[in-house]
Amino acid sequence: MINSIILVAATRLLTALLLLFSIFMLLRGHNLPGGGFIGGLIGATGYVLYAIAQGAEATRRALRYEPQNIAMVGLGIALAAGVFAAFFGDAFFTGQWWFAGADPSDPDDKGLPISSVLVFDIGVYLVVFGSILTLVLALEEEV
Amino acid sequence: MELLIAIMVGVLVAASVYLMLARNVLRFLFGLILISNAANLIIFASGRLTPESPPLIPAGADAPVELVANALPQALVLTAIVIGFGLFAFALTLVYRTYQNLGTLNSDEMRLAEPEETGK
Amino acid sequence: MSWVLASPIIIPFATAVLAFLFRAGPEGRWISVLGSAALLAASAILMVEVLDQGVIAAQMGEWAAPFGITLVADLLSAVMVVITGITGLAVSVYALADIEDRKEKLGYHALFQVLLAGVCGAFLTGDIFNLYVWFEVMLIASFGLLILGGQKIQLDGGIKYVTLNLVSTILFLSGVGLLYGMTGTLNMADLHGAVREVENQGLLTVIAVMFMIAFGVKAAVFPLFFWLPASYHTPAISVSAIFAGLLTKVGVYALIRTFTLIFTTDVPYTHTILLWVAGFTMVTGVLGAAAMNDMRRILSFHIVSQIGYMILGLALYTPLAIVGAVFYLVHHIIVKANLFLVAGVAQRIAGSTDLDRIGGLYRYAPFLGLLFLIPAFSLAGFPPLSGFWAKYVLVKASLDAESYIIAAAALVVGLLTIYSMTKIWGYAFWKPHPAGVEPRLSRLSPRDRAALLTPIASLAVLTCIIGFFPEPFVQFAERSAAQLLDPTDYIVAVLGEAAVPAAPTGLAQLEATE
Amino acid sequence: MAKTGAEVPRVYGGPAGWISVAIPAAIFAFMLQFVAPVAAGQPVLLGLDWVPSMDIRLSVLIDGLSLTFALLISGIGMLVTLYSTKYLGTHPEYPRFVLFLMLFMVGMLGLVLADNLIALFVFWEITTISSYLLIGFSSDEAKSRRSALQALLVTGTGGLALLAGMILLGNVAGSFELSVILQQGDAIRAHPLYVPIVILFLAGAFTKSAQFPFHFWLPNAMAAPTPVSAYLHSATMVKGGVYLMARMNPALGETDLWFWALVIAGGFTTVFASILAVRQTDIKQVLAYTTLMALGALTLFIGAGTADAIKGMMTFLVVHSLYKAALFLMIGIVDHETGTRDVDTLRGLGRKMPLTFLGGAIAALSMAGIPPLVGFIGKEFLYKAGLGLDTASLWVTGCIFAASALMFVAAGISVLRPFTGKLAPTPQAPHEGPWAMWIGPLLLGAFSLGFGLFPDTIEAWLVAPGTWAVYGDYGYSVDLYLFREVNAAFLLSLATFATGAVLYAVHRPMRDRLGRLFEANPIKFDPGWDRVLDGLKALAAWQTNILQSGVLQRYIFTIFLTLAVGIGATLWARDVLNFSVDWTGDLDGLLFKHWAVLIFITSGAILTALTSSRMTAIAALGVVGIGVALIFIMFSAPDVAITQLLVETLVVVLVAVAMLKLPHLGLAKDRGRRPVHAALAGTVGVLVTLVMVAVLQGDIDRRITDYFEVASWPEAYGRNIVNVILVDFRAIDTFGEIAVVVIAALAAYALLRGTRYGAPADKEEDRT
Repeated sequence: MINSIILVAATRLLTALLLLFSIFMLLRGHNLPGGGFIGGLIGATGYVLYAIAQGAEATRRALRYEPQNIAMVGLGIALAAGVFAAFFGDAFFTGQWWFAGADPSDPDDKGLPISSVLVFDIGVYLVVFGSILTLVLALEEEV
Repeated sequence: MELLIAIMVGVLVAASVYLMLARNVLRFLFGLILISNAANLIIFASGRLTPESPPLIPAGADAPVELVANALPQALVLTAIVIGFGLFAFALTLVYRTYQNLGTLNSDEMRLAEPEETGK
Repeated sequence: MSWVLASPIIIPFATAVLAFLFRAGPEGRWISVLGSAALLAASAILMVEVLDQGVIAAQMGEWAAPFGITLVADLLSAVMVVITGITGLAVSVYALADIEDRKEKLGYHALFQVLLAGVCGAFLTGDIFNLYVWFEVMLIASFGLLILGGQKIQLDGGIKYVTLNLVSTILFLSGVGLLYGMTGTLNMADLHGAVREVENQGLLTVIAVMFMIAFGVKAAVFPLFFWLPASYHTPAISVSAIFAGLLTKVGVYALIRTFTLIFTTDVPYTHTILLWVAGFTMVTGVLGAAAMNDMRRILSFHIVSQIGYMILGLALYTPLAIVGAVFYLVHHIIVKANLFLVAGVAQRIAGSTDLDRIGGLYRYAPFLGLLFLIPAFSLAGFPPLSGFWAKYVLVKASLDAESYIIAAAALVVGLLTIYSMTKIWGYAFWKPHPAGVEPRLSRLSPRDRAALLTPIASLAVLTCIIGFFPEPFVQFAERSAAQLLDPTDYIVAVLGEAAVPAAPTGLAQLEATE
Repeated sequence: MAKTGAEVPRVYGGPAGWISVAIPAAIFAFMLQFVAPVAAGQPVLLGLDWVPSMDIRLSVLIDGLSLTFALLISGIGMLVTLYSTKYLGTHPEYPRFVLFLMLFMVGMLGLVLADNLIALFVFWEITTISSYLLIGFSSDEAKSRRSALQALLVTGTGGLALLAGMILLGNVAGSFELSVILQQGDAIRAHPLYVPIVILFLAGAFTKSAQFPFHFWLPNAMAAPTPVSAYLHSATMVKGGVYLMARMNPALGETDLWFWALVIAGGFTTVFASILAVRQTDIKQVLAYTTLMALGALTLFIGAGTADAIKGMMTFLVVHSLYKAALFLMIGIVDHETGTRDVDTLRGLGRKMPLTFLGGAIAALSMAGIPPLVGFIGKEFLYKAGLGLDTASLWVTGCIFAASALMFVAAGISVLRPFTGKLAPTPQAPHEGPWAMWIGPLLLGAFSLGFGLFPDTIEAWLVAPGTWAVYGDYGYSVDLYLFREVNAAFLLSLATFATGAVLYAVHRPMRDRLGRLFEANPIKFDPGWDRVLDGLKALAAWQTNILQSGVLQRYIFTIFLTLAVGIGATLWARDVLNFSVDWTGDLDGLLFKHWAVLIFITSGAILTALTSSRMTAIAALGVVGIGVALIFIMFSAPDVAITQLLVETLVVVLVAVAMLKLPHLGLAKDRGRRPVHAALAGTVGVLVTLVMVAVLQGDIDRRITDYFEVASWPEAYGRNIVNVILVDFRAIDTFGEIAVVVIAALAAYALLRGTRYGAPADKEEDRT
């Protein structure tokens, strides 16, 4: 769209930064403001900027997967995170947790928590990310 | 503050109803944005307002130390905002497409599904 | 227990994801059919459990009620889920021959399955905000299905459908917010007790009226039904059929659920309003049908009219009347979806659904004629088909309650329904085709014929079974009505023994006021 | 119909034909076994549960009345189906015809045998549906379709009234079983619901049996093939109403209401119909109207209600079924073999069609009431009963006299004229029909003659048990005879013959004069029917144009109006607003930033509503959105605030992008309606505020949030309670929410990709 090498390079960088920031927001969400939805929105913003700078076609190439597939896979991941509890005899959407490297004697040391809840939030992230891009790219190709 | 919010919600609702009653469907969409905000504020205010204490649990504590804001309505509002966004995005696309295909935004002129002469 | 309750929601979502990812090839549509079959199986298991154990409930995420979200199934929920499974499977099979590749690639099957998921979720949830969420899931999926294909008429119908439903959605959401603001809870079983402790009972009635209007739009009652006749005739037949069968019934279900479980604190006021609404809905809907001249539009208006009967059952609020409402709900979903499916076949072989432009179906497609007559006469309430029993119970309930005017209205509307059905029969079937076309079923390829007629025939057989052997269904409806009128079982299943309200239940209260 | 039959069928309708004959024959044979016990005064009661939880059973009551009907239905049914194998056997839709006819027969048998009112109604409606399908058999012809619909709607209306009446009666009697109800006549007659019950029952019976003023559908129903007319419209279906009245007589009869309603309607119908009969030129129509006459007479005598009257009614019932079915079949043969039924065309067929003539002649003599045929007996006993009445004797006797004299004429018109005299040319060369067709009239004629000569048989088997059942008294002695003495009734018979003979002699000028008379009559029922139907359609179109106007603006207006009225009325009716608001407490601690945000949002909302500039509107919307986000921040909802800001930005961007292609707002068209809109909008706004203020008066029960606060970290391992609610406590909400987002994206994508500018796309770009 805009034939400026500097701008192209700048948007690439900006997109990468926004993606990183979005993942940061996603991961911290359980304890501080943030989470899958906010993260997904920020991540999508990165690609929206990319699309404005480089066009929809290039963005689709950069994404590699169709955004609506990403969204649907996200939905599937979120669902799987809920169904996962079945293996442990729990109800739908019961959180399953592992605390990697946690000190069992200290209740406040949770080590590195890995949980189905996080997987669920990743699903949310992908859904939001994919859906926004589906919409924006389709609109951009329209105009 | 709750009562003032109630009055403000009333103004938002009145403005959006007024917009929704217009024949131009784009104005309906504007009304939709406003009324979604109003509904979110209704839920938010229904949980009662607490200034300056977000529902976070400080590190080292098992529960909030002092009174924090009602978290449940916040979660509901979040859900409602996102759902509202999804619905709005679709509605906007629909209005956009309809304009291109039917050539009008005036709902009076949208008479394809229900033609003038009904009945035999 | 948890998974029995959750699987009618999980299965269609999983199906939707898979069918979407495989949308490019023929796998997608078979995944959809298989998924629908699995949903039917899951719903059957659910039904067996509920019949066996009474009301069952489970806490999602293992968070105790009323804190987490409850899924709960009583007989009404269970039967609605089963009917969803049945119509879902029937329409999935029908769609094999009805939905073009183009629409499949745009995600028809995903939209359809998510619609089913939303419907099942709405039937199963025990949480009022969660009900809102499922309503939205259902709504957005229905938006997508409605405009899929993108003809101008669809866009026009879509605008009306979308705008009016969005208004109702916002109203519902605000109502939930206000109800939470008064009671501090969202769990519906918990709300049953909580609303009785509210000081300002009049305000509660106001909230009840808000819910009545919000659900009233969804259920398409007078004077809120406009979106339905404006849009239901525009999308693909499969979509019309599933809409006609299920969507408005979710609104009716929500009305029945909330106005038997929660808003029973001011029955003389709220249910009297419902009675008037029921009467006007029946009459205006059937007159609308009489004014139409297109099969699908006639059928659409009849949905409105029939909704009136179901509301009538709720409004009278006697055991027999609720039996009638439940019976009517079940019967009507099967019959109405089937009539749309028949209309689709008629359109395929005779070229239109406009009654002036088709004909000759009786002569050249007698089998289709039979398949039309069964649901049509059932809808019109002719014995011994399912619709007769539904109507009979409601008329008897009205007469028993000495509501003679509403009984007369129900009967006259029945007569006008006969008129509409015979209008379709006279024009589309008996009258010779105006263009001399010979609308034979053999115009369809054998594969299409099988895909289109199997679901129709199966649903027709079901209609006949309910009609000829109504006793088990009546008994079922009686048990279901008993559960609805005395929600003790429901509350115990959700909240445990301790939560049983000391206050009189809805029915006892009604008897006390008399 | 004649055309298809003229192809000289060799096949008797294939298997469908034989099945159609075998079934009624078997039923007839089966029913015969009950003759002996019923004649001995012992009704048979059999039972089968159907819907026991609603007291609906498939129970069977076989007494004199139902047995008589059952034998007529199956016996005549057998002859008619045999006849149809020839008449319609080669018709391509013959198997359907047989199906409908069998359905009808089942319905009719069920109707007369059912002991349960609701079961009776079920069968009643089956006869209605099947007759609809049979009358419309020649579906190509608009006239057939119209007649079928007319018959359906008229009898259907009555049917629905009947259903209401049955439910009420069941409630009054405490049971739906006829055998129970019939025992409770006195209690029923004393009940306050007696009058509505009678009216509803009679509505059902009168429409079914085509009593004036519901008579008009029956002659039109002659659009059906002749076997259908012979069966449905002479011997069976139309007598369903008569059956119902007779059946209910012990429970509902013996009151002034019952007496006068039946006597007046029956008497009027019988005279009116017989006058109409002699003015017809189509012999089938002549017979149709004489059927009406008979139905009127039967109603008249049920109403009269004395034992003699019931006896006369039962006798005439059998008599009429025998001769009328024979005559219909006869005219069917004539039509089939000559191609016409016109009374002025047909002459001298007797020599060409001797057997048909013989069958027809016996039937006609019976109809004319000439001894020694059973018709004479029927007429005699009607006269006797009429003369013996205490009240309305003159009216009843007079009606019967007039009708009988005209029957005499009708008999002459329908048999004497076409079969005697010189052979006249007809569309097809006349010859005798096949045996399957003439056997019916001959057999029926034989019965007419046999019963006339040996009245004891019919008395013992049918009339006496039937009279007992209808009169409700098993002790009454029924005595039938051909001739015993010269009495008033006999003299009346002679006078009838004389009058009939005179009228027959002048019937053609009489017909013309009657024709002119009826032309001049302003009240016409058949066109009136059209007007009722047109009126209904006009009403429907009118209301639908108002309600479902197709104008979205009105729809939305109505919904908000309903909301305003609903909330406003309830606030008022339930006196919700009597509390005092603590404004000072609310205003305490308000800072400048709070006021600023409130004013910000309020003015933004008002600006959006009033501006006619799109860009101003978008900017104002943005202001509102940011203002709301600020509220979330000020009141401790950071997650919500961030989301709100992001979403709001996205919304504004999307609107702005879409706006590039959308036209300006164009407010001018709404100008005239704006005050009304503003008033409604203001009302809704005020109501929402009031409700909200009322809700916020009380304190909130925070126990659920309290639980979340305590459980969030120890059990769900999260410090951000809102997020924990979203992904754990209420994860399923969030799951639904993201499903909405995905589907919204898919749906919007489908809209953008599935439709192309200006026209729907034919092919989707394949991106997969």
